[in-house]
Formats: sequence, structure tokens, C-alpha cells
Amino acid sequence: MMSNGVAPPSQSTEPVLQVTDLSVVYNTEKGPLPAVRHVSLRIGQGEIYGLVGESGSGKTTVARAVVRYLPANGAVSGGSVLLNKLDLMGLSPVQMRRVWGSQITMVHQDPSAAVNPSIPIGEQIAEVARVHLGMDRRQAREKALQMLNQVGMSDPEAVAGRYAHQLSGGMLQRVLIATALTTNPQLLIMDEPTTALDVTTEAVILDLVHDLLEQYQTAVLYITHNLGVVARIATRVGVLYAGELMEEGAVPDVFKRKLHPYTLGLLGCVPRVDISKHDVELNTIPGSIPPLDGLPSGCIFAPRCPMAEDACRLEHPTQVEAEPGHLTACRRWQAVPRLPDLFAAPQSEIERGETPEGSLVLDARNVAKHFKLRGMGVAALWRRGPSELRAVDDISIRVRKGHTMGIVGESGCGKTTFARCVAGLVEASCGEMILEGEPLAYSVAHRPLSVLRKIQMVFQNPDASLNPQLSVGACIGRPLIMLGDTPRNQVGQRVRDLLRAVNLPEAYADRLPHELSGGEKQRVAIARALAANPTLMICDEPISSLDVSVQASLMNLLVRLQGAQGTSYLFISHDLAAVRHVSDWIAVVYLGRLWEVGPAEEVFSPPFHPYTEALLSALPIPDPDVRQKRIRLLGSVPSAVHIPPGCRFHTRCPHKIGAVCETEEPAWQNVARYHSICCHIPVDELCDLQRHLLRVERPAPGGKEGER
Amino acid sequence: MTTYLVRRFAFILLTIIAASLVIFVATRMMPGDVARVMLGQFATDQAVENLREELGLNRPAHVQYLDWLIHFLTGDWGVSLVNRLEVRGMVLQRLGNSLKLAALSLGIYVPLGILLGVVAALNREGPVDQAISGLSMALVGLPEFVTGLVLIAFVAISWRLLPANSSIDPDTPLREAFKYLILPAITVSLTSLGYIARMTRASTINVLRADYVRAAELKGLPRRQVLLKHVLRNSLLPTVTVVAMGIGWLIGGLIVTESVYGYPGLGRLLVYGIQRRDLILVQAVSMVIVTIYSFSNLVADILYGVLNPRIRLAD
Amino acid sequence: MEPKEGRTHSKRGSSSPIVERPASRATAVWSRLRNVPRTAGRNLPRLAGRRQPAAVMGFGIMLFFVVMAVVGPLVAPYGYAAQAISNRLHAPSGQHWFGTDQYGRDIFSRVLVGSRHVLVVAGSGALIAVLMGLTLGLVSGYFGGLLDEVIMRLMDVLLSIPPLLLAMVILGTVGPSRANVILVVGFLYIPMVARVVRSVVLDLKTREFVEAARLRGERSHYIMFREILPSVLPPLAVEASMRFSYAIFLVASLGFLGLGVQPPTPDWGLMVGEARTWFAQAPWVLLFPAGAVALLVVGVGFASDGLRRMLLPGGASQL
Amino acid sequence: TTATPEPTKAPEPTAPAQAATQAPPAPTSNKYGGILRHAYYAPGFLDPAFLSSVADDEVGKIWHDFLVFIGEDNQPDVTRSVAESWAVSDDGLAWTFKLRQGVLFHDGKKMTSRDVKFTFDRLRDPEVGAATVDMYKNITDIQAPDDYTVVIHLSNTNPDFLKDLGDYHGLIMDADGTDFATQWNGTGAFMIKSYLPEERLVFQRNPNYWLKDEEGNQLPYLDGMEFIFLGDPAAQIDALRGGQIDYVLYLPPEYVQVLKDDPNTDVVSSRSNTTWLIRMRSDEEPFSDVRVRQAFRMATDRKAILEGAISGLGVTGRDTPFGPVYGDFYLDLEEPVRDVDSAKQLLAEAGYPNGLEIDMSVQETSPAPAIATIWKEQLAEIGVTLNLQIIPANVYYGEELWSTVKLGITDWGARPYPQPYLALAYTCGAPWNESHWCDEELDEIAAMTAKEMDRAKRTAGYHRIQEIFAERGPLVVPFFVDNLWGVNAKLAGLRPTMGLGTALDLRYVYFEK
Ligand SMILES: Nc1ncnc2c1ncn2[C@@H]1O[C@H](COP(=O)(O)OP(=O)(O)OP(=O)(O)O)[C@@H](O)[C@H]1O
Ligand SMILES: Nc1ncnc2c1ncn2[C@@H]1O[C@H](COP(=O)(O)OP(=O)(O)OP(=O)(O)O)[C@@H](O)[C@H]1O
Ligand SMILES: [Mg+2]
Ligand SMILES: [Mg+2]
Repeated sequence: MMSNGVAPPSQSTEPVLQVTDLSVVYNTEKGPLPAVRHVSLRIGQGEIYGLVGESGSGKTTVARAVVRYLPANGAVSGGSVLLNKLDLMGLSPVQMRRVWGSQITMVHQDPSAAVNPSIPIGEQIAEVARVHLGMDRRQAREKALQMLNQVGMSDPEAVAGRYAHQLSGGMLQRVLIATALTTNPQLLIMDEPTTALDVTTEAVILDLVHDLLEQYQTAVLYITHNLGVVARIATRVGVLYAGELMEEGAVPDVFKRKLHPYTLGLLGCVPRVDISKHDVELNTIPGSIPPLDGLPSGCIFAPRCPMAEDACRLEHPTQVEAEPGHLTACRRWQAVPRLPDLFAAPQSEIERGETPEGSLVLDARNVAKHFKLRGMGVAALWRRGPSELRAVDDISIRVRKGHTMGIVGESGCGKTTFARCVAGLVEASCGEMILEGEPLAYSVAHRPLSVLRKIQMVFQNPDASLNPQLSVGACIGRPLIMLGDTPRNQVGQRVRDLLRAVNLPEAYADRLPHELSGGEKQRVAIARALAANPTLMICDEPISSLDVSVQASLMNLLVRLQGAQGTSYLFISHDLAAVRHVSDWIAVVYLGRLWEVGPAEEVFSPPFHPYTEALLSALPIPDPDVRQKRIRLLGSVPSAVHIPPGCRFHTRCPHKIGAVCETEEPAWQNVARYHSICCHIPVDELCDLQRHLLRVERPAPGGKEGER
Repeated sequence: MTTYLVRRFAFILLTIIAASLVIFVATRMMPGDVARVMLGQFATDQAVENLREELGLNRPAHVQYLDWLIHFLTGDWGVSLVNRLEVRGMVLQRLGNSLKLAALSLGIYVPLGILLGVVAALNREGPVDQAISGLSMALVGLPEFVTGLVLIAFVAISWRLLPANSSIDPDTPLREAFKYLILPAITVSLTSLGYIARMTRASTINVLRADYVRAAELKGLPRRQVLLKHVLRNSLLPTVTVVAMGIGWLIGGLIVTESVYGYPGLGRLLVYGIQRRDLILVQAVSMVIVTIYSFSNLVADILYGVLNPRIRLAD
Repeated sequence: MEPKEGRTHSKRGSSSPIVERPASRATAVWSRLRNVPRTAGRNLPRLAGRRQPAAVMGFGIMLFFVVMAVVGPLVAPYGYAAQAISNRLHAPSGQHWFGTDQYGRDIFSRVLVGSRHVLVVAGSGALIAVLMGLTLGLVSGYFGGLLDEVIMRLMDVLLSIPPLLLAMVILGTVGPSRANVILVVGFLYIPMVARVVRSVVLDLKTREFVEAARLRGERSHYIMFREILPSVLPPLAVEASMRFSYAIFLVASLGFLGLGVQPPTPDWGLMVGEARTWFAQAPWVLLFPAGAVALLVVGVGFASDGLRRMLLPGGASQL
Repeated sequence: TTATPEPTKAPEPTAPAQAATQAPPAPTSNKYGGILRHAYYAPGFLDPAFLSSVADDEVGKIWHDFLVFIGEDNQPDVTRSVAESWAVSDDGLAWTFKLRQGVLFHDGKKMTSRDVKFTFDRLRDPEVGAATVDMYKNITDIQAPDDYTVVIHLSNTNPDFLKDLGDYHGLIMDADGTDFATQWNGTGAFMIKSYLPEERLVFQRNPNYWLKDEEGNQLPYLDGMEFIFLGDPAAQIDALRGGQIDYVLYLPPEYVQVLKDDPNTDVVSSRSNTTWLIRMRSDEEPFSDVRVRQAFRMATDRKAILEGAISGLGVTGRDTPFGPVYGDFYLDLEEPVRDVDSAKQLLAEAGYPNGLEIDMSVQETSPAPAIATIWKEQLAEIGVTLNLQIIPANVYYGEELWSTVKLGITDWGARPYPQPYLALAYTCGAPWNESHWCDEELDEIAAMTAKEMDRAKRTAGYHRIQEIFAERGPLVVPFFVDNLWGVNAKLAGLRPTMGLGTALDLRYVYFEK
């Protein structure tokens, strides 16, 4: 493989980090895997370099190679890493250890895993100060408190004495950031620091990072798969694909003028809050990342690239600086801007469903689920207090035929529990559920097969939703036999039909789940649900653990299936854009209650419930020109054991109007015929407050965008 | 907390009573009769019958059991059927011996096992690890009677370094008693060492993989500090509970070791009791063993909670 | 029209090349039976590699003893009970590789023939424990509630009594025959297996594929045996091999305490127990059967370690 | 009163402290001092009337005395008995014993004829039910005319009456005692200091003991003794070799060589009538047929068993219960020759041309399993398959297996004279007739020998009895095993007695300095 390193564009300041031609190889039983190849990048002081790419593209590997902390079987096979001209590759392990924590620090993806569970938080910060700043115990403790304060921790003293499990994910991530900044490092590497967090928390953390970095002027390597996050926070972005940089440049440049088809495809995959399934299908990138041990000889993206020519497949492209500071690895980069619809699917043929009055499939009224907290095991040793957890506390929802009801809300708000109540997997504590006019028993065990057939579910975790020991065919075939009344001799045929319906080859019937990718597993799960030919399909975060391109294709699939079969969906997600994309109706849930419900486009335009508003303003939008009003929800969702009195949202509500919020439960107000909000603030006032939530700062080319 | 403890205590009590019932039924079903065993083959049937009557062995089994249980729970452990002496004194004295042996064994194999386990984990898959794994497996594989016999043959008989027989006098001062305890303790340790080492190795490897250890390394902390503070603190948790749970075995399960060395521990007392069909003695000893087992499990759980802040402070 | 969705890297397992197979087939049992060996088969080369010499050795040792158990009586140079009093306590020699015992019996032949005995007793004991433990663990874990509580408390009771003691009492009651030893060993190990199975079931039963089965109205027994059982098998296989090695140990200890089978059965524990008397003047009488016990236990231990790695998709080594 | 917990202390001897001052000061001897340590399995019940095991016997004679002590030569030894002298009336029905004065119980009480009377009355009382009831059935009355005279009246003459009194149960008990299992008050050379059941029994020297050695030194020499209860012979040997104990009783023959080779240890042995005999139940198939019994005997190679089971440390038996230790009572029959063909022939005649299969109960205690294992191979040659059932000794006896199974190995301790064997086991209806044998001729002779005071007639009778056993008896007696002791090489003054057990007279034992 020829070297395709090209000197990065000159920059005004000396780069803090200069990575040149970095290659990393993992030694495995199958042989060496070249996980990263000839990656060059430079990050200047105060710069935030966003490194994006799909899962497995090598982002983490790059980061770990930079700090020389690769897994035992990994090795840097070429290239150099200079930190302020210091050649890190030449350092001894002991010297490297001195660099770690003082000159380079890292923030890891899963904050709850990255904080030692049995050491108090404060100590974990203080020890860095002691080791690298030579402070004594007292000074170090002071420093720790100071750092906790810096990251906006309200009561540093108290937090310092706590343990990891006592803090929420967001707080832990602040702790990690505080730790990383304690020594005022030259380079900060953040590896997907917000992926594990709620959208609201993510927004707060991103703001914090942004503000702190302005203050500290640290160079940052920010790794994420979320293009929205890059757009919001990074100054430069590099798009990594299968271990190679495809495109790199300043954020506005790259988002405005994509010079690589991969970037184009990737951006097109992301659903937008302003466009629904009725308008357009999402882009998808065909194929998948090539396996590292079987990389194509030419351009590695060529097999998936619609504009690939023979030359692309033969010759490995070199990186070119197409515009100042904007590099691409595409031979045909000039053609890319002219082909904005390269990956676009045709206009959606999904017609609007029946009128909002369409027949009711599910009418859930005042459903509640209160879990009894009975102490078992050791944890119960120290457990006291109320013994009830009100996971769902009075939710009423109607799902109409052929429509999708989307449910959004932060983690822990009760979305899954509600869905499971409807499905009968947990028995609701009270409430009424009516399916096509027939009351539903609380438990699956009491529902006749004819009813069971009508409700099917697609689960969140693709790995757990298929039995690892059962073949795809057996998995889809079983509901056909149980619920579908399919004669046994036709089961095989139906299975193949269903596989085709979810766009899987028929031969997959013989595969076992571990031979499938995450997206494929979810397709099988969908096929399994479809096999019963349900009237109502409950999708509980079916896409959240998948890559954007896979998400897009799954959403397209769901939408098309709905069009073809007229199934109603209960679609649960915390990703507002996704919910917006697939739903006709949206319900916003917080702490087991419903706060806003209505047709999708109405819910996503003012007036919003303050909570909806906060969710929307926190959503990272992959468009650097969009300016969102900064509405930040502080703290995390209160525990469902101790529910605040009055309006449950008052503890975090940015628009709290006074004591009434704390004492009185708000009433429902109708905004439009089908759109209601549950808030003390009158609708008109809300409208005024929320006028400028999202604003696009660039001149609108098509006129379609604009103020909404 | 209190409800938890109350609940656990109730379960322990239930377990103990059920276990005593199991043992009672089992010993009752054993062939052989205490009166005959006591009076010997040559005593007349009349004498045996008299004795049975006197010992209350002719009462219905459930009466005997309940009578015994009630007395036991009120602290009256009864009089041995065989030698007519208070059982409690005998059992408690033996318990003392067993505890001594258990303590010394723990003192040997726990630190050593942890050390080996940690070293193996740090050299994961390397030659040192392979060697330690092989060694611990081989030690686990050697039955106590083999190690015991070999140790006696060399250490005690050929080299006369330590006593071959550990039937220590109850009045022996602890310092003196030590030399009688060493060989049995080593024998016990050899069987348990490998287990502890493997446990520790596995949990340490798990912890070494944890993100927070990676984070600690990347904080540039000295390696020793990472190991002692960040790794061991978490990786020893399962080991601690395994050790605590092993106490039950150390107290009542060392039948083979005790008989190889003639050590007067509870295990051997029990064997005697069984052989002599001394139901009262057997019941008392098994109650003690089962109780210790149950409580050491409880202690293991509580210890886990205490050492593990995740559980300690969970609300 | 829509491009065929490709394979993205799942975050968990690594994907492997797919072998095309004929499309007809597929009852649950088949795929299950096929899968376990395949997971194992895929990891086999890994084991054979330089990284797992211990496992290879372990399997080798086990294989050796299994072969000996089968052909032992045929290849043994002497009858296991054949006495030659004039030949007593001869040191190992060309004629008697492991020497002779107090009755002039050939120890090598006895150890060889004894391997069948040990494997049968320990193996059947372990099998009983596994079958019973599996059933109890499945039922207990799956149904939960009072049933679970009752079963698990019973298991606790069994666990709280030291196994050797229980064995002594039971064997003292029913008499130490081979069948009884097997039953006792099986009985004693039920709780351990039940616990392992139960914990796996508790985990599996909250998995979404089980919920999917409930959603389509499957009966409990279907869910237990068709959905859950297959995934219990790999950890169960590992547990079974551990139980097997402990059973070897226990059988030997029982033999040593004179509670195993009766002479002249060439039970290794019994041989060691008897040989104890002669250790000072004829150490070989003890060392060879003792070595055989140790070697077999070690072999099974290493092999179960290897098995664990084979059955786990990543070949991860966890305890 | 029940016993106190913890090491139970015997009552402190207070009164004899003064008595000791009256004793002449002991001539200095370098034999004094030292604690003798001993390991054996634990005794059960310390009541002398119910001693039943070797361990009980061993322990009992340490803290008690005999009215009549049977010495090494198998004869009553008046110098070591608490009876100073004895005499029998001419009709042989009244025995008069003069007791030694100055014999004190450990609590200081003087031993008198009242205690002797109490002792033997208790032993013969069917209500108490001691094993001696039958043996002392012959006694009609015991009188204590004065403190130091005891007269025992018999209903029949008994030539062996002194030996009966010297039976191991014949330990003088305290007539004022109430619970003999827990109040330990004897007159013996040592006193119980502490007792931890199943663990150890510690003795201390009785400073007021009445017996002196030949030089007039007060006995015993030892300061005390420790009995460690350790049933496993291998563990005992290890302890002996490791120097933790000083002697091992009932040394299994297989260890003899090891102990002889070890410079620290030694072996002491004496011939005895102790035997491990194979008994066939003669009232049930197949042994009800005398030809089967003969065939089994004929198939037996006694030398091989002697060698294989006890390393040749004994003499081969002649299938009779009497061994060479009985001197002129013993009939030296020709050693039976093994004859496989004739044995097969006999079996065929008895209706077992294809051999037979039969269960055999074998005590776990060595050397029974060895005997059985060897015998099994020998019998296999005549087509007999033995299914060995190895069972713990306490089950063998406790479950009455010994007296009911068809084929078993029973160990018989040595008796000081032949008659008890006949009375206990080989006459019709004898209490322990484990072989269920009943032979008119034998019964007749046995009745005669039991009473006949004329030695020559008795000798003839005993000889005939041995012939009967050899012809048609229910026994295979492979060997008489020597009494064997493994001892610390420094131990001296050992005087092996022949009693039931194989106890040493420990009063004379001392450590060589
Ligand atoms: N220790 C290793 N041994 C072998 N292959 C590895 C190892 N670590 C990572 N890989 C492989 O290297 C490639 C890049 O992995 P890496 O973790 O850097 O990706 P990533 O972009 O960070 O993905 P994600 O978004 O899932 O975190 C993947 O194909 C992965 O399977
Ligand atoms: N079986 C249960 N027992 C007790 N509490 C439960 C149980 N299941 C869920 N909960 C609690 O109920 C609350 C709501 O959980 P639920 O899973 O419905 O939330 P969610 O909105 O789906 O969150 P996420 O986005 O994280 O999936 C949480 O506080 C959770 O801890
Ligand atoms: Mg990563
Ligand atoms: Mg959820």
C-alpha cells in the first residue's frame, strides 16, 4: 500500500498535536489487522478536532495510539506522533507515564465505568494533583474541590466524598472532565464522552466542554459518531472510514461542501427534526464497512460508492487538499458537490395515513405501573424509605390505525415500562387498555392467542432480542406456527417471504444470530414481529444502539412496512429526530406522566411544553448553521420513588412561574384540535417564550428552511 | 438493614433446623445402635435394652427429636450417649481447636493465594501465568490425604522437623501448639491455595480490563499505585467473600486432614459420633458446623456490602 | 431496489465467514445441537495454538484415561485382583512398572483398570448432579417465587452440611456400594449445579427473546426447554466438567476413608487408603494411585478451563 | 449428678497425702519420671463392668487393680494381685481370699472386702447385665467375714476359677460409687487426671500405690500417662515414628519391619491366642453340610494367609480355637495340607459341582480385609466366589452381623485358658455361638472339662475337642497372631500380659535415661 500522506495545510499556530502517517496493526489469530492506516492530523491550541466515523472505523484506535496505550495485541506500525514537538513514539514507558495525566489526558466513553467504584470521587481527582502537580494532601484536596466547582458541580464538598454509584452519568462525566483538566494538559482526548448520556445531559456537557476549552485553550481530540455533536462543538472534523481518513476540514466547510461521497452519505442518513417520513426517505449507504482483513485494493469506499468508477476500484486514492484546509481522499471530489442526491432515496411514497380520526387501535387510559421495592439481597441491607417506584403514573395514549405514535422522554421516564404494560409483559397496576374495542387483560398469560397476535414488539437490544441458539428461520417460523395459523408445510415459504420483506436474503434463514450484524438482527426481530401480522407493533428503541446508516435503513424499512401493511406503531425513542421522522403522533413523557401529545409536526413547533422545548433545544443538529436557543435542564430526572409534588417537572423547569408549579398539578390545555399540553403556563405565553428556538444563520438557499 | 438481618437470621435458623433434621433422620437410619455399641458385643441383651430405655431411645423418633431440639435451642446440648459427659464442653473445646487450625490455614493460604493470583493476572497468558495456573491446578488436584501423607513422611518422620501427629493437648499454650498446627495447616492450604489463586486471578483480570483502571493508568499514576489502590481494592472483593464462605468448610469439613494428622477438630469428633451412633453428639456438632457455615455466609455477604461502597451506600 | 443491507460490525461479537448450507432444516434442537459444537469447533484451533498448551494437555490427559478406561482391562499386563503373595511389595521394575502391592498385585494393572471405575463413578455421579441440578435450577429460576425460595433453601441446607460428612452418614446408612457412591456423589453436587443453572436462567429469562416468546403465548415448558435451555448448556458443560473433577476427588476421599467401594475394586482412593500402611517401606504402592488421582483431576481441570474458552464466543477466560 | 464439662477432673486424693508419709521413703532409682504417651482408639464407657473393647480393657487396668492378676506366663500372680493369698476348700466349692492391707482408693478410702464383694456381686447381677453374668453364674454367694477376707462359694467345681476372677472385668470397684461412668475412683497405679472424651485421657501417678518392685522401689516409675485417642493405625505409627507417642498397641504386622528398621522404635512381641477366624454358619445352607465346611478348609492355604495378612508374625492355625500358648492343653495336630482337587470333589459331592457364590462379611479392621482378600483368591480355585462386604467393626458387632451372617471373620481375643471359648461360642446354645454349631460329643466333653479338677483328664478332653474341630468344625483358623507392640526404643520394663487384650503391665514401665 502506497503512502498517501500529504502534509496537512499550514496553520497559523504551531500544532499541539501532530500525527503523521499513523498506522496501527492488531495482531490476531487470523493475522495482522491494519486497523488504522496512514492517518495524519494536527490539532492546534484551543482547537477541537472532531473525529467521526461509524462503529469500528478506528476512532478509538487512533486515540489510543496517540497516547501509546494500545491493547497488548496492538502496535503502531508506522508514523509519528508529536506533542509540542516531543516525539511520543520515542519515549520510554516510564517517560510516557509522566506524559499521561499531565500533558495528555483522556475522558472516556462510559463515565460510570471509568470512575473507580470504590474510591471517593474527590480522591480520584486529588491523586492526579498529587502525582503530577506535586501537591500535598490538603492542597490536592483543595484543587479537587476547585476543579469540581469549575465543572459546575453545585456542592463540591459533598460530591468529593461520594462514590461513583451515587452520581448520575452526567455528574460522573463532569468528574472525569474535571480530572482531565486538573493538570491543565496540552492535549485532551475525549472518546465519545456523551454517547452514554441523555440528550439533555449531553447538551449540558457539550456546553460545559465548549466553555471550559475556551478558558483552558487546550487542544482537543473529540471522538464521536454523532455528526450533530461535531457540528455543535468542533472546529475541525475528520471523517474516518475503515481506518483511513476520508475527508478533513474546518467544520463549516465540511458540512457545507462535502467533498467525499462517504461524508455525503453519512450526513444524509441522519433524520431531521423538520422532515417526516411522509416527505422523504432517509439516505442509506449500501453495504457495510469492509473487514479489515479483506480491504479492497483501490479506494476502500469504492464498493459502497454509487459514483465509483473502475479507476476508483483499482487505485488507492491519495489525499488532496481540495480547498485550503479541506482535504479529501476522493479521486472524484470535484463531482461530489454536484451530486447532493447521490444516496438519496426517491421521494417517499408513503401517503398520509387516514385522517387523525382514523379508527382507534389502542386506547390506553390512565395506565400506571407501580413497582414494589421489596428488598432482596444485600442491597436491601441499607435500603429504606418508600417502597414503591412509580415508573408509569397515569399515561393515556391512543394509537390509530396505520399511524405511528412516538413516545419520547429521557432515560428512566417510564417509556419501556409503559410499552411493556401494553404488551402485557408487566402487569399494569391500574388503568384500562382497549385494543380494537376489546379490553386487554393486564398480563400476556391471560390474553387469548387471538389477542396476542395483534400486539407484537421489537426490542431495543439486538443482541438480546434473538435467541442466540436458534436459527433465524426457527425464530421467525415459530410465531407463524403459534399465532399465524400457517400450515407447517408453508412455514418455510412464509419465512422466506418475511425475510424478503425485511430485505434480508432468504439464505439467512439458516444463520444463527451471532452471524448477523446488529442491523440484520433487528431486521430479523422485525420479521418475527411481522410474522404474527400484528395490528399494533411496539418498537422500543429498536434503533438506538445502531450506527446512523443502519438506523436510517431500519427506519426506512419500518416506514415502508407500515405503508404496505397498515400496521400501527408505538415507537419509543429518546432520539427526537428519529421519533419525528417516523411518527404521526408524538407523546412526550416525563417521570411516568404525559406532558404533551399531538400530531408530530404540531408537537415539534411552538408552542411546546417547556420539557419538549428543552429536549428540542438540546438535540444536536448536524448543521453548524442552525443555532438553537440554549435551554438546559440541570440535574437528572428525579427518582421515580420520590416524585416531586405539584408539577413533576418544576424542579428542572426553565420557565417555572412560581409556587403554583410546586404545589398544584397542572391541567391539560388544548393547543390545537389534537394537540394538548399539560402546563401551568398559558399556551399563548408559551408561544411567545419559544419563538426563536431554532434558527438557521445561513441564507436559506431553497427557502424551505428558515425560521420555524 | 434490620429487616434484612431479621430475614437472614430467620433463614439461617430455618436452614440450621432443616439441616439438623436431615442429620437426625440420616443418623437414625444408620444401622447400629448406640446402646449396643456402648456396651460392646459381649453385653447381654437385657443390659442393652435397659440402656436404651435409660437413654430414652425407645421413645418415638419425633419426640426424641423435638425434645432434643428444644433443649438444644435453650442451651442444654445434652449428655453424650456414649460417655455420659456434657456434650457442650466437648464440642466447644473441639471448636476451639478447629478455629485455631482454620485461622492458621487462612493465614497461610489467603495471602499466598492472593499473591499468586495477582502475579498471574499481571502476567496474563505469559509463562509466569501459565506456571502459576498449572501449579494451582496441580495443587487443587492433589487430595489432602496424599499431600498429608507425603508431608508426614518427609517433614515429620525423615527429617523430624515437626510432629507427625497433631493430637494436641488442650492445655498446650498457643505458642507450643503452633508446631502441631503447621503441617495440617499446610495440607489444608495446599488444597485451597490454588482455588484462591484462580479466583483472584480471574477477578483481577476482570478488574484490569475495567475502564476505570485504564483511566487510572492514563492519569499517569505510578504503576504500584494503580495496582494497589485501583485494582486490588476492587479485585479482592470476590476473594474476600470466597474466603469467608470457606470458613464453614474449614471448621467442619476437614475430616480427611484431621484424620491424617489425628488433629482433634470438629470433623473428627463428628466421625466418632457417627461411628458410635452418638446421636446427641452428632446433632450438636452438626448444628455447630451448619451454624458456622450459615453465619460465615452471612458474614461474607455483609463483608461484601461493607467493602463495596456500591452496596454499602445504595439508597 | 433497496440495496441489500450489509454487515456492520456489531459492537459485541466478531463476525466470521459464513458457510452456506442447504436451506431446509431447522428445528430448535437441531440448531442448538449444531451450534454448541460449532462454537467449540471454531475455538478449537485457538486452543491448539501455543496460547493454550494447558488445555491441550488437559484434554490429552482425559483422553488417555478414557482410552484406558475402555481398553484398560485388555492391555493391563495382569489381572487387577490377581495375587502373588510371594511377590509382595516389589519395587517398580520391568515386570511390574508400578511395582506390586501387599498382595503381590500389579499396581500398574490396578491403576489402569481403576481408571474405568473412577470415570464411571465420578462420571455418573456428576451426570446425576447435572441432570437433577439442571432441572431444579431451571424450574427454580424460571418460575421464581415461593417455589424458587423453597428449592433454594433446600439447596442451602444441603450445602451447609459438609459434603464428606453427608456422604459418610448416607453411605453409613445405605451401605457403601458402587451404586450408592454414585448416588451420593450425585446428590451432594446437585446444589452447586442448581445454583449455577439458576443464575444463568435468572439472567436469560429477562432477555428479550424470552419476552418475545411470552408475547406469542408460548407455554412455560417451551420457554424453559426450547428458549432457555440451549443457552444454559455451555456454562452447564463447564460446570459439569468441574463437578466431574470434584467428584473424582470426593470418590477418592471416600475411598480413603473406607467409605467407597469394596476391595478388591481398584478404586484409586481405596488403593491410597490401603497403601498408607505400606508407605514407609513401599512408597510406590501409594504414589502411583495418588498420582493418578492428581493427574486426572488436573487434566479435567485444565480441560474444563479450555472448554470454557471454547464455549465462550470470544474465548475469554473468566472464572 | 451428671458430669462436669471440659476436661473432667477426678476427685483430688486428699486423705492419702498423709498416708504417703507412712510409706517408707522410696529408694532412689533412676527409673523414675517421664510421661508415657500412647495412642489408641477411644474407649467408650469407663464403667469397669461394661468394658468391652480392647481400648476399654487397656484403660481400665491402669486405674484399677485385679483381685487376681494373671501374669505373663498365663498364671495367677499373687505378688501383683490385691489378694495377698488364696485357698480353695477340698470340695473345690469355696475359695477364700486374704486381701492386702493398705490398698487405698484414689480418694483415700481404704479398700476392703466390702468393695471386692460389691464388685463381683455387681458383675454377676443379671439386673446390671454385664457381660460376665454367665461366667460368674457358678458363684452362689460371696461373703466378707472381715475387712480383709472374702469367701466365694461356687455351685460347681471350677478348675479355672482364679482365671475367671482375673478376667478383664474383674477390676475392684468402689462399693460406695454410684455412677461408674463418670466417678473414677480406682485403686490402680495411676489416677485419672483429666478426660476429654474422644480426645485424650490423662493419668497421673498414684503416689500411694501399694506395689513395689523387686528392689523395693515404689511403683509405678512413670509420672503419668497420656492416652491419645487415635483410631487410625497408620496415624499411630506415624506418631510413634515421629516421636509423639511411646507405644502402639495391637501393632498391625505390616508395620513391624518399618519399626524395626527405625532406630528410634522397636517391636515387642509375644505369642498369644488372639486369632482372626473365619466362621461358617453351620445351621444354614451351604455350611450345614459338613463337606462344604471341609472343602472350604481344604482349599485354604494358611501359610499364605499368615504371610500375606500378617507378614508371618504368628503361627498357623489348625482350624481349632486353641493355640500353642495353652501348652499341654494344645494338641499339635498335623498342619492341614491344601488340596484343591479334593476340595472340589467334596463340593461336588455336597451338590455344588459348579462351585457356589456366597457373601462374606468382613470387618474393616486390619487384618480382616487382607485375610478375606487372600482367601477369596484361594477359594476361587475351587469355584467358590466370595462377595466381600467390608464393614466397620462396630456395625459388624453392633448390628449382630457377626452372629447371623453365613460367613464372617471374627476376632477373638486371647483367654487365659481354653474353656471360655467352649462356653461362649462352641457349645449348643452358647451365648455367642456365632457359627450356630452344636455337637453332642463336644458338649459332653466341654461339660466335663469345665468342672474337672484333675488336669490329666482335662487335657485329654481338650485334645479330643481339637480333633472334633479339625474333623467337622465350623471354623477356618488361619493363624494365631502374635501380640505386637510398637514401642519407643527407650521404653523398658515391658511385661506383656496375655489377658483378653494385649495390654502391657504398665506398672513396671520406665524410660531408659
Ligand atoms: N484488541 C484488538 N484486537 C483486534 N482487533 C481490534 C482490537 N481492538 C479493536 N479492534 C478492531 O479494530 C477496528 C477499530 O476499532 P476501534 O475500537 O478503534 O473502532 P471505533 O471507531 O472506536 O468503534 P466504536 O465506535 O465502536 O467505538 C475494529 O474493526 C475492531 O474490531
Ligand atoms: N422491574 C422493575 N422493578 C423496579 N423498577 C423498575 C423495573 N423496571 C423499571 N423500573 C424502573 O422504572 C423506571 C422507568 O423505567 P423504564 O425502563 O420504563 O424507563 P425508560 O424510559 O424506558 O428508560 P430508558 O430510556 O433508559 O430505556 C426506572 O426508574 C426504572 O429503574
Ligand atoms: Mg470506540
Ligand atoms: Mg427503555
